[in-house]
Amino acid sequence: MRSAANSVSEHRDELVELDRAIGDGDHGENMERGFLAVRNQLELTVPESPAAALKSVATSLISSVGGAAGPLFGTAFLRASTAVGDAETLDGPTVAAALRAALDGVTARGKAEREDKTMVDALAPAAEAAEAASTTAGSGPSAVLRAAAEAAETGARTTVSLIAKKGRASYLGDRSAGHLDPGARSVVLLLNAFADVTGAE
Amino acid sequence: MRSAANSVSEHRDELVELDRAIGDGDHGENMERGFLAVRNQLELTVPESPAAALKSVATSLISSVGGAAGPLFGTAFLRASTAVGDAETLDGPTVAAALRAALDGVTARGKAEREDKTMVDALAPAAEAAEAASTTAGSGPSAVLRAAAEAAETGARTTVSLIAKKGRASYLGDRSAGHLDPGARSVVLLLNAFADVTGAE
Amino acid sequence: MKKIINAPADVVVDALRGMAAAHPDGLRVQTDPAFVTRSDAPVTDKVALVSGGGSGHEPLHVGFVGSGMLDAAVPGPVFTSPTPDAVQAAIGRVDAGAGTLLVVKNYTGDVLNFETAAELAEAAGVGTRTVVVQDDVAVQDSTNTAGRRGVGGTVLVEKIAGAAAERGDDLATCHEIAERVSANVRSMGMALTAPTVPHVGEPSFTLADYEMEIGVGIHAEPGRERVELESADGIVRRLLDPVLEDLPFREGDEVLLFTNSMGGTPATELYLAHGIAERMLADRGLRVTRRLVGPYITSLEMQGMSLTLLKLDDELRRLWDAPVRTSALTW
Amino acid sequence: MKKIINAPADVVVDALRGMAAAHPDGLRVQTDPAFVTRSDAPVTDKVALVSGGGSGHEPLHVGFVGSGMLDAAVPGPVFTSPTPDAVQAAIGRVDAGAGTLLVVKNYTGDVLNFETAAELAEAAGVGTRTVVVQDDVAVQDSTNTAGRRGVGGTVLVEKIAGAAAERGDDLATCHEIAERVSANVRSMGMALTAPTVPHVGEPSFTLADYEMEIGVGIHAEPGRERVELESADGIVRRLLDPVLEDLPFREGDEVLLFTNSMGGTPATELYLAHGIAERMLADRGLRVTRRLVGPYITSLEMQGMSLTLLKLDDELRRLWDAPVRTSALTW
Ligand SMILES: Nc1ncnc2c1ncn2[C@@H]1O[C@H](COP(=O)(O)OP(=O)(O)O)[C@@H](O)[C@H]1O
Ligand SMILES: Nc1ncnc2c1ncn2[C@@H]1O[C@H](COP(=O)(O)OP(=O)(O)O)[C@@H](O)[C@H]1O
Ligand SMILES: [Mg+2]
Ligand SMILES: [Mg+2]
Ligand SMILES: [Mg+2]
Ligand SMILES: [Mg+2]
Repeated sequence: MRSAANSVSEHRDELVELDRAIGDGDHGENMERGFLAVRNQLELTVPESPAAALKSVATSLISSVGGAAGPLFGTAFLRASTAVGDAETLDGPTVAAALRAALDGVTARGKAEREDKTMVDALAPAAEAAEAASTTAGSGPSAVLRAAAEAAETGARTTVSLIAKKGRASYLGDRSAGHLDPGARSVVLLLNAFADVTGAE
Repeated sequence: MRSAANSVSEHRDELVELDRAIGDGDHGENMERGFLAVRNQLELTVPESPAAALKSVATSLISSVGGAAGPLFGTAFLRASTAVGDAETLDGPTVAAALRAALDGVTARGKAEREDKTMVDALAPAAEAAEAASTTAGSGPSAVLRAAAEAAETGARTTVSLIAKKGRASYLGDRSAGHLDPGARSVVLLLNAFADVTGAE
Repeated sequence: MKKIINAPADVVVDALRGMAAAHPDGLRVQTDPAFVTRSDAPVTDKVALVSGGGSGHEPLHVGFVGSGMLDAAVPGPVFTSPTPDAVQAAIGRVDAGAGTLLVVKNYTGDVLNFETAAELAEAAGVGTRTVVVQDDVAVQDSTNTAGRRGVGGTVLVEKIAGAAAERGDDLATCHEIAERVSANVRSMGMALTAPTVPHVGEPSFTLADYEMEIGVGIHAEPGRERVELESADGIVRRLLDPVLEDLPFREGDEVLLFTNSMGGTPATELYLAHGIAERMLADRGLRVTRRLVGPYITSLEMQGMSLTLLKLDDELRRLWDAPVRTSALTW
Repeated sequence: MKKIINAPADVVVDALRGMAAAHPDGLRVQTDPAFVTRSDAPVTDKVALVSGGGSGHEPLHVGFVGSGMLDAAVPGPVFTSPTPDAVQAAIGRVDAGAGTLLVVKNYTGDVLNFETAAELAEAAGVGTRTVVVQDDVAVQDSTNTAGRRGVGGTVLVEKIAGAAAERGDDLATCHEIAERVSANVRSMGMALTAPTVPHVGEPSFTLADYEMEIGVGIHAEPGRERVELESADGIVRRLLDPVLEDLPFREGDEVLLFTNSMGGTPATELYLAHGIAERMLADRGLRVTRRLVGPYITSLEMQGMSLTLLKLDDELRRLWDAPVRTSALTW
C-alpha cells in the first residue's frame, strides 16, 4: 500500500495534467491526498487481515479524497474487502474475486459502462484478465495482479480515443477524445504498484 | 476653436498614451469630449464677442471634461474671457493679457508652480513670450500666439525631465521623470491651433 | 500564478479561519472536517438546510449560511466535492430533529459524496431529503453526459427553500419547494478568461484575446462553443436565448432574473449586462419582478457572467422576499 | 481588451440603466447628467450626503446610495471625476433644506470639480460642507505630491456620516463626524494585476508574472514599490505595517478592520488575508471589534487588495452599527 501511495505521489503532476485536459485538474491532488491518508492510517494501526487492510484503505479514501474519485475508489476497496472475506493471505482466485467485486461496486455507484471513458475502462479488463489468469494452474496472486495491471494498461490506453459519457469529461463532448482518462490511469498506477510489491514478496 | 477641437481629436491617442505613462490614461478622452462639447455649443449659438466665445468655451469645458483638466482649462478660458473684456477683436496685447489671466487662473485653482510638471510649465512661458512679443511694435495677435505656442512647446519639452509635484503623476515620484506631461502637451496643441487659425485669417 | 495565499494546500482552511474572524457573531467555523454553521444552530423544530461542494465558488455556499438560508455549508478542496464524513458531521451539528434537506449541485462527485453522507446520516437517525440542482442548459445532451450541471439556480434554491424552512415548513414541504424551484429555473454562463486553481498553478483553459467561451461551467468546464468576442448585446442574447427556449419561458410569465458574475467581472459590466437582459425580456413579454445582480456563484477569478431565470409563482415570490441574513445576502 | 460592454464611451450610462432596472424600488437613476439618488430623496429635515468621483470603483459610490448612507452619488466617466454641473444637479435633487455634506476623495480632479459644484450650490442657496478623504498612507511625501489619496476610508466615512445624518444630526455635526472618521482612518493597497480602462483598451500598467505593486491607488496609480510576489503573510504585513505606524495605532486601541478587494480578487483570498490581518493585529494588542470584508472600493477588474484601519470610539461604533440599506451594503 505504501508503494501505491508513493506511485500516486510520484505521478501527481501527470494525473493533474490529464485531469486538466478533460476535467478540472484536481485528480492528482485528490489521489495524492487520499493515499497519504491511507498511509498515515496504516501506520497508526496495523490491520489484522487483508480484508481489514482493504477496509481501512476504503475508509481513508472515502474520507479524504472527495470528488468523483473518492467515493468510487472507496467503494472499490470496500467491496474488495468484503470479497476477500476472512482469507488470511490472498491467493490468485481471491485477488480476481476482489477485483471483480471492486468493478461491480464502481459500476453500481457510478453507473458508467465500458467505453464511457472512465476508470471502468481500465478496471473491467483488469478484472477479466485477473479471472482468466487465476484459472490457469499455478498462478499466484502476483501473476494475477500482473495480468490485471497489463490489461488495465491496455484498457486505459483505449480511453484516449473515446468520447466521455460520464464524469466531468463528458461535458467536453467530442473534445474529450484524444486524451487519456485520469481515473483509468490511476487504476493502472495502483495495479502496477500492487503487482510490483506482491511480486517482490 | 473648431481647429482646436480637431487638433485635440487628432491627438487623442497621443494624449491618452502620455497620460497612461504617468497618469490614468484618460486625458485624451477627456479633452476630446470637452472640445466636442465646445464645438457643439458654438454651432448652437454663435457668440457675439471674443469674450462671449471664450466664456462659452469655459462653460462647455467645465461641464464636460471632468478630471483635473476640466476645471483648470475651464478656469483658464473663463479668466481669459474676463481679461478680454469688451474688445471686439483681439490685438496682440489683449491676447497676451488673456494668456496671463489664464495662467493666473490655473495657478490659483491648481496651486502648481513652474517645474511641478503640469500644464503650468507650458502656459507660464507662453504667457511670458506673448507679453514680450506683444510689446514689439507691429506684433499682431497671430505673431503673439505663434510666440506663445513656440514658448509653450519649449516649456512642455522641459517637463520630460521633471519630477511631478502636482496632479496624479506626482504619485509616481522619481518614476514620473522621462515622460512628457499630457496637460502641457494639450496647452501646446491648443496654442498651435489658435496660432494657425489666427495666422490664416 | 498570482494569488494572495500562503501554501496552496491550505487555502480553504486559511480562508475559513478568516471567515470565522470576520463573522464572529453569525457563524461558527470548524476546520477538521471543514464546515460552517449558523451560530444559533440547531434551531429548534426547524428543518435544517445543508449544502456544500468544492471551494472556489464563493460566496456559494459558505456565504449563504445564516437565518433564512443555509444552516450549514461544507466546503471541499478547491473545485473538489467534500467527503461524506464532513457532510455528515455538518448534518449532525445542525439537525434539530426535524430533518435535513441536502442541496446538491449535479456533479458526479457531489452527488456520490452527498449520497453516502445521507446514508450515514440516516443510519444515525437523521431524516434527510436531497434536491439535486441541474439548471445549466449549456449541457445539451444530458443522456450522454453526467447530466446538467447545477449552477446559478442553486443560489435561488437555497434562498427559497431556506425561507420555507425558516417559516416552519416540514421536511417534505421544504423538499417539494426546493424541487419546484429546481424544476423552474434555468441558467447559462460564459467566460472571457480562465481561473487558476491554486494547487494546479496554471489557468484551467486558454482563450485567445479575441475569444470567449459560451456555456462555460463554474469549474471552467468547457461550454457549448468557443466564439469570437461580441458586444454585450450579443453576449446576453447568446445566454438568454437557450435559457428561454428550454423551460420554455412564455410571454406573460413572471420571472426572477439573476445576473451573476463569475468572479472577475466588475460591477459596471454586470449591471450593464443586466440592463440588456431586462430589456430583452421585456421585449418578449416576460415580466421581471425580482432580480439579483452580483457575484454569487463564481469560479475563482474567472471573468465572465451567467444568467439565471426562475419562473415565479406567488409562493416562490413570497419566500424570495422573506428576510435573509447571511454574510453574502441580506435583506 | 475583454469586457462585457457595447461602446466604450457608453459604459457608464449603460451600467446606470442596468442599475436602475435592478433596483426599481430603492434607486432613482438619471443619465444626463448622470447621478443616482435614493428614491425617497429629499428626506425631510435630513442633512443630505452626496459623493461621487470617476466610475470604475463600484460599488463606490453608486452602490452606497440608500437609507443610512448616501442620498446621491455622481459617477464620472471611468476614472475621471464628474463635472460640477452634474454634482450640483444631484445636490439640488436631494437637499432637503438642512444642507448637504459632500464626501470627496482627495484627487486634484475631484477636489476641483466638487469645489466648483459647492460654489454653484451655495449660490443657489444650499448650505454645503465638504470632507476630503485622504487616507492612503502609500503616498509618503504628501507635500511634494497632490497629497494623500482618498481610498478605503471613503467607504467608512460615507457609512458613518450617513448614519449621523439619518439619525438627524445637523450639517455641522455630520461634518465634524465625517472629519473625525477621516482623521482616524488609514489605508494601503496592493495589486497583482492591472485594470483596463474601457476607452483606453490596454492595461494601465504592466507587472511581470512574479511581481506585485505595493501601495497602489484605486486608479492603478503606481505605489511605493514594485517587488517580487510574496506569501499572503508577507503581503498583509507590507500593508499593515505602514498603516499602523502612521496614525499611529497603539496597543489597546479599538479598531474596525476593512479588508477590501480591488475587484478581481476572489472571496477566498480576501478572507484568507483578512484572517492574517486579524491575527497580526491581535499580536500587537489591538482590539478588532468591527470588520468589513469584500469588494467595496475597486479598480475595475484589478486583482489585489487593500487594508483600512479605523480607530473607533463609542459614537463611531454606534454609527457603524446603525442600520443601512443600500444595494451594496445592508444591515
Ligand atoms: N460515473 C463514473 N463512473 C466511473 N468513473 C467515473 C465516473 N465519473 C468520473 N469517473 C472517474 O473519475 C475521474 C475523475 O476524478 P476526479 O478528478 O478526482 O474527480 P472530479 O471529476 O470530481 O474532479 C475520471 O477520470 C473518471 O475516471
Ligand atoms: N494642480 C495642478 N495644476 C495644474 N495642472 C495640473 C494640476 N494637476 C494636474 N494638472 C494637469 O492635468 C493633467 C491631467 O489631466 P487629466 O488626465 O485630464 O485629469 P486626471 O489627472 O484627473 O485624470 C496633467 O497632465 C497636468 O498637466
Ligand atoms: Mg477532477
Ligand atoms: Mg488623467
Ligand atoms: Mg473536482
Ligand atoms: Mg482621471
